[in-house]
Amino acid sequence: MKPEGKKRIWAEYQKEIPDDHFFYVRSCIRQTFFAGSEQYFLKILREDLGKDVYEDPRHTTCTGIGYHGDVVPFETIQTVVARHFALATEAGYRHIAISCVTSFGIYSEILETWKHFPETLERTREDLYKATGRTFEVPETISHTSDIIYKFREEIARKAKYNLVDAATGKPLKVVEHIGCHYSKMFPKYGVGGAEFPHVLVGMVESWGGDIIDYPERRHCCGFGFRQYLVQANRGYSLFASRKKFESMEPYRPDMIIANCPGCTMFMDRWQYTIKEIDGITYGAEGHGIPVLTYEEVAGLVLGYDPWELGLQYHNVQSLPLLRKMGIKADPERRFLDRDGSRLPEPANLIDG
Amino acid sequence: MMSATGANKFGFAINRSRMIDYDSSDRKVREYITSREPSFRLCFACGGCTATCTAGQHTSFNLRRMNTYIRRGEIEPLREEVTRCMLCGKCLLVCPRGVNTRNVVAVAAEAIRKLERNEL
Amino acid sequence: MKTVPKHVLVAGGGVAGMEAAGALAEMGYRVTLVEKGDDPGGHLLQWHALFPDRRPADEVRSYLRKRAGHHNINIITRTTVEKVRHHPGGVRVTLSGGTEEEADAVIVATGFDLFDAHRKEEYGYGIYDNVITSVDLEAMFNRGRLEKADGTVPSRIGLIHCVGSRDEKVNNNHCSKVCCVTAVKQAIEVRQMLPSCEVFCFYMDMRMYGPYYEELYRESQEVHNVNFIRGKVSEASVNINNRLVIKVEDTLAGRPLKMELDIMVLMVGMEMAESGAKLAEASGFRQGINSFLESGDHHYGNNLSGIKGVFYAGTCTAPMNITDTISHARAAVAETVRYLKA
Amino acid sequence: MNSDLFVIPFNLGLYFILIYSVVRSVAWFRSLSRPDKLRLQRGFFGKPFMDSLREIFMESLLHRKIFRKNPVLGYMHMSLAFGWFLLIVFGTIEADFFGEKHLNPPSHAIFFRWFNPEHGAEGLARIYNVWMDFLLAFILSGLLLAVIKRFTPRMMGMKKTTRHTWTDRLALTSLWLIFPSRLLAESFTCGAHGSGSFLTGNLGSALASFLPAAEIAPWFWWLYSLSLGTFFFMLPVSRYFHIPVELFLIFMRNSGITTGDKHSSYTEVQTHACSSCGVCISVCQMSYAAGINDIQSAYFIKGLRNDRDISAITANCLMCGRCEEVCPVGIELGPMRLIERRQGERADRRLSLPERYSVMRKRSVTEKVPTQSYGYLVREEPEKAEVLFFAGCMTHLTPSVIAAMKKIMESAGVKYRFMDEKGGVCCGRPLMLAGRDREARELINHNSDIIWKSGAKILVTSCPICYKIFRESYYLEATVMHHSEFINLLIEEGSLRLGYLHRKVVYHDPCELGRGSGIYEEPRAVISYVAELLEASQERSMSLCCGGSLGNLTLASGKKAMIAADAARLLTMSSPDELITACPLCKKTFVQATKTKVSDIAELVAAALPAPSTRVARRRAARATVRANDAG
Repeated sequence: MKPEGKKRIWAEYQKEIPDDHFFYVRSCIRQTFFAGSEQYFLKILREDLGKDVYEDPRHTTCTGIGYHGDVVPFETIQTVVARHFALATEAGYRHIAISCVTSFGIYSEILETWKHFPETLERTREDLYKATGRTFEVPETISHTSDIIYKFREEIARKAKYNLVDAATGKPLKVVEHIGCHYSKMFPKYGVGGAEFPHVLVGMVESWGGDIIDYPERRHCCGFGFRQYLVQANRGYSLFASRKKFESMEPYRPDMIIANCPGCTMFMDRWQYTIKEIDGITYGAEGHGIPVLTYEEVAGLVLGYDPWELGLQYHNVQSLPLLRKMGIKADPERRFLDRDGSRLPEPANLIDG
Repeated sequence: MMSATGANKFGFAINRSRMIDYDSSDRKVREYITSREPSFRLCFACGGCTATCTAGQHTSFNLRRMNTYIRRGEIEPLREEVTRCMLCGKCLLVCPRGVNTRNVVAVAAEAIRKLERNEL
Repeated sequence: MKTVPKHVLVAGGGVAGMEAAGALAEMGYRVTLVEKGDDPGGHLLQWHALFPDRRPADEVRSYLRKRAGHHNINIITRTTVEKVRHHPGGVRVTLSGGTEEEADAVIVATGFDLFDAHRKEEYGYGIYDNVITSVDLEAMFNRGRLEKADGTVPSRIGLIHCVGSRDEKVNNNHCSKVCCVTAVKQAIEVRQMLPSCEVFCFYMDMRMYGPYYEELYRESQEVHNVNFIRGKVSEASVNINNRLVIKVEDTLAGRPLKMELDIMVLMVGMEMAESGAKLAEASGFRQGINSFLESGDHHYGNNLSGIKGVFYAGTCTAPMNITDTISHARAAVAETVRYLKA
Repeated sequence: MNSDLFVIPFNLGLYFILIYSVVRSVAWFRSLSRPDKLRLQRGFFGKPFMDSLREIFMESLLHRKIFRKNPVLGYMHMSLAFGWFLLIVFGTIEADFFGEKHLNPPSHAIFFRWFNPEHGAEGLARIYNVWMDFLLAFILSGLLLAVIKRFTPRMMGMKKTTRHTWTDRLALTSLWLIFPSRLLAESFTCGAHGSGSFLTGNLGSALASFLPAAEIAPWFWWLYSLSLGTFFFMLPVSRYFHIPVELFLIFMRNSGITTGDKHSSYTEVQTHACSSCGVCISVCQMSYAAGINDIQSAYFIKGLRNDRDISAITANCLMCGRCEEVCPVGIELGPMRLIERRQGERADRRLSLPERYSVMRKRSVTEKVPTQSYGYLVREEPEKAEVLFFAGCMTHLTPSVIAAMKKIMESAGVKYRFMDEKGGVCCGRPLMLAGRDREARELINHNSDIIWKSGAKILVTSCPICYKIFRESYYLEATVMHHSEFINLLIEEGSLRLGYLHRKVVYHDPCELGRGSGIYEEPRAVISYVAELLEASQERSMSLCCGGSLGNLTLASGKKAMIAADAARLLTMSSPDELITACPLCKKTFVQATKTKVSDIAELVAAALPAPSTRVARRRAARATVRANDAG
């Protein structure tokens, strides 16, 4: 491997990520399954980095799952997204920060469509106005929230309480990055580092002291694929895709997987349990599973936030061995205790180290 | 393979890979055939044999595809494929590369037989 | 009465330029050969052996060197032709650095650039240690050592056809013509050098268009046991043993295929030379949809530029092999002489 | 005292070989199938016995067949076999007649001169001596030829001679020593005693003039006896075993036993009856046209006899049948090879017992051996037809032949149905040639079903390969005809009006039609009816194979082309306008091999049909008449 080769590519795919004043759009999956991630994204940006992030409670789903599931037509989704833009316009924001990779892909697709087919933009303006009476400005930039963390990765590194290193040996952790397909595979220029060698997560991991693993199935889809997953009979296909990735990364003995897509995070986490049930295989060192973390969670850990506040206990694959390795003191007894000491619901089927 | 409980619990099983993994495939059959019928190498997959094939008018037998399976070490589909040929030899007359197609099938069947008997 | 010989400027000192200059000089014309590199010879300088007969490239090189060494030829190196312009007295040529030359006629032989393999990011050229181009492989043949980056002997090599050719994703829809036969030639050479090394060619179509090319293809299968898999490689990565892993569809089996390789050779195609493109833009030459220079008529006026006194020779008009390039250069000379005598 | 120690080797050898022959014969007889046993028993007391005796005399002693093929070679074999036979017969008579007693042990006759050194000085004995010397000289002349043949086979008109094993060589050496040692032994004895006739006497006195003949003589008698004894001992393990076995074979064959389709004591007898004479090698096109010299029948039989792995030899044969045609012993080489192909891999037979056991064990676990299976074929309900036309797979690659047959049958007003018009099912013969009888049977059943259901009286095929299996392995009510026979029938019936083509043509007998099925005359009759038929250099039973044969599984296309080119060259030596064949495969093969136009017999006949306009008009008129009659 020649690192300078990758650097050359990364230099070619540098996108404009604004410095401040973001209009935040949440992810259906991330806010449901990894609620701590979105909460801590806002917290890190606002409190640690002192940025202005605006959220509008009237913001809705982008309908991406319906769109990719062939139930929502393109015209409809353009109008829904245009409504988000209208909310941003009304609030005076020109930079969109998107939590979901599916949404990010849809925003990219729509902006590209409007650029190449201006008549679709006009049609959308008309549709939105007819439906809601709103008007909008096309935003100046769209960023995936991982882009924003990427941009401030060095600042975060400077404030770091923990690094992605084995606290006992000082050796870097071996980290697998997984980029959601819709982040840059459709429009490479929208992603940091392009589609083949995306830099967005690699940059974070390296800044925070970890080592990235480039394994053969790095580019492979996690298997979510909407229609594959939504139809129960097709889930074997979805599962197969994840297993292919696990088998390919397994020889490297990774300490964790970091993903920027909420769907991928959920799938690669949950499927480890499903594969354990069906195949009887548990991946990772000593059969503890490979923890799958969002970049917000990783940033939160680096900044020294409480893992249970970040919500790591609500992953199928538990992170205790990883936390121990990083030297983070986390009391396993407190995992499912609320702040007031009351008992939180404990999920079944955990892969627990 | 999946366990029954898995299938019952989730209502689906993990798909089998369709991918040819060249590094884990069994190329003994290919070596056996190439050593006994060297003209086998010459096939450039024009499909002439398949177009004229007597058996191919009645079933999915496809010598062109069979050759590809042999080269890639895909034994499972070959097992079925090889039994369907009638050895009529029409393919011999159309092959533009002079592959002894009829013997390829005969030797392939022999190779599979030996493979089954652990003699390959 | 002795007349002053007419002056022809040849832009580009590759195969076409050298042949054209030589032919003109032999007929008594005064020739200026402008070459952008340190020495004339063009891409041929990088070849070890030529297809289809695997003769040493040096044989053709020395022929051309002799040809361009004629006393009527003045060679200017490290110089490019920036612009040509016809005027009633002849053709005014602007060279790099701003000097101007007067010529009675100009032959444009700016040739081609090799496709930059970095542009096919998914193949990891410049990133993975053992991804090389056909030119790199030729250099290995020249050195007489074929080895992996770590100095070990490869046991499996894959040659990937159509890298940068027939690929809309890099804006090249054209076929570079010579890569298929080059791959077959190199596959044979690898097999001869390392008999225990498996060789695979990954092709979309085998375009064996020239004389004895098809025979070479057959020989590669029959004698050298080179393997051919029909399908375009989609991506490459490395595994834990630092072996390349490629993915391709075996289109004849109708199934995806994964294979480990020790060395992956990218058969880089031909593109319009950047210097030629600049010259075209400055001088008003038409470029075709494949970016190569578009001649007056591609059936019977294949050397005509559309500008009086300016003619095209060789691969600046389209990908060609050496044989065709030399013929094309001779045809350009014939057109030039006809023009000068008229 | 009439015995000396040197007779012991001879006696041991003689009794060994006699006992061995009896035991082996009994074993063979016992392992025959019941019907074959009955055949042999019946044969022994009937006409077959006399036929066999005649054949043994003509072939085993006189070697008439070899004589016909090559007089010098014939003389060589005859002088050795017949000469030795006569020497034994007359030696025995001599011993009984002139000896002291009248019933002697064989050794007495063989070594008569030793026991009677003075014999033959005058009278009848003197004349008899001349006769005995003549016989010895006769044998020695043959031996001389054999020595010459051994070292320069070409002189004997043999292109190749067979290779020998060490047992063969030892047997050969002892055989070659027998007669020279007898000559010298008798000569020295005669020289010492002043007896002997023109050969032994003269040579004896010449030798005695400068050598101590009486002392030397016993050495040569020892050598003579040792040679005989060694020869007898080596006989069962050498190629010369064929001499006694051939006698047994002749009896079996004349009793009506045939090779059949599996190994039996008859195939074993045939295996041992082969004299490795090499005639099969000389006629093999694979040898002289394609330079392949290790697969011929002699090697095949030798491999069988020595239990070698001959799978490559077995597969690499055109199955043209030329060798069988010329085999002086009459071994059924084609069926023998087919049996061997059916056996499949013979590897097991050469394994040691423990190895064999381990293979069996492995096999019993995974006996999931794929065999051809045609369960995908759908049963058809054919239309009824008087005449059923089956073009055959190969004929579909020569559409001009199909077109010609259609034209001919329409012209003759034949009501036929085209069984495989849309591509039928293979006849099964190619599978059978590959040794896959069980699978072939599946196809035979499928096609038979259609043929029976069609109710056809005549089944016409354009392919000799199909023709042979239709006739031999299908059980059909319909008469099977090759199209050449059928056209001949149409001509004879007068239902086919044909013009005469002013063309000179030569006819190639396809192997499966000619030698394979004995159809020689009908095609010739048809051709002669429409064109001038020239003679080919090798015709009828000795016709050449085109090289494209399906009988050979492994022959490379380049070698096939060499055979085809050679055959085409020989066939077109008389510069015919056209080369006519009756097999689509031969046609396809020859087209690539010669510049001469190659046509099928059907195409030739179709060309001789009158112009279409008049024919159609005539048929229309005829049909109109029929309709009118029906209406009336």
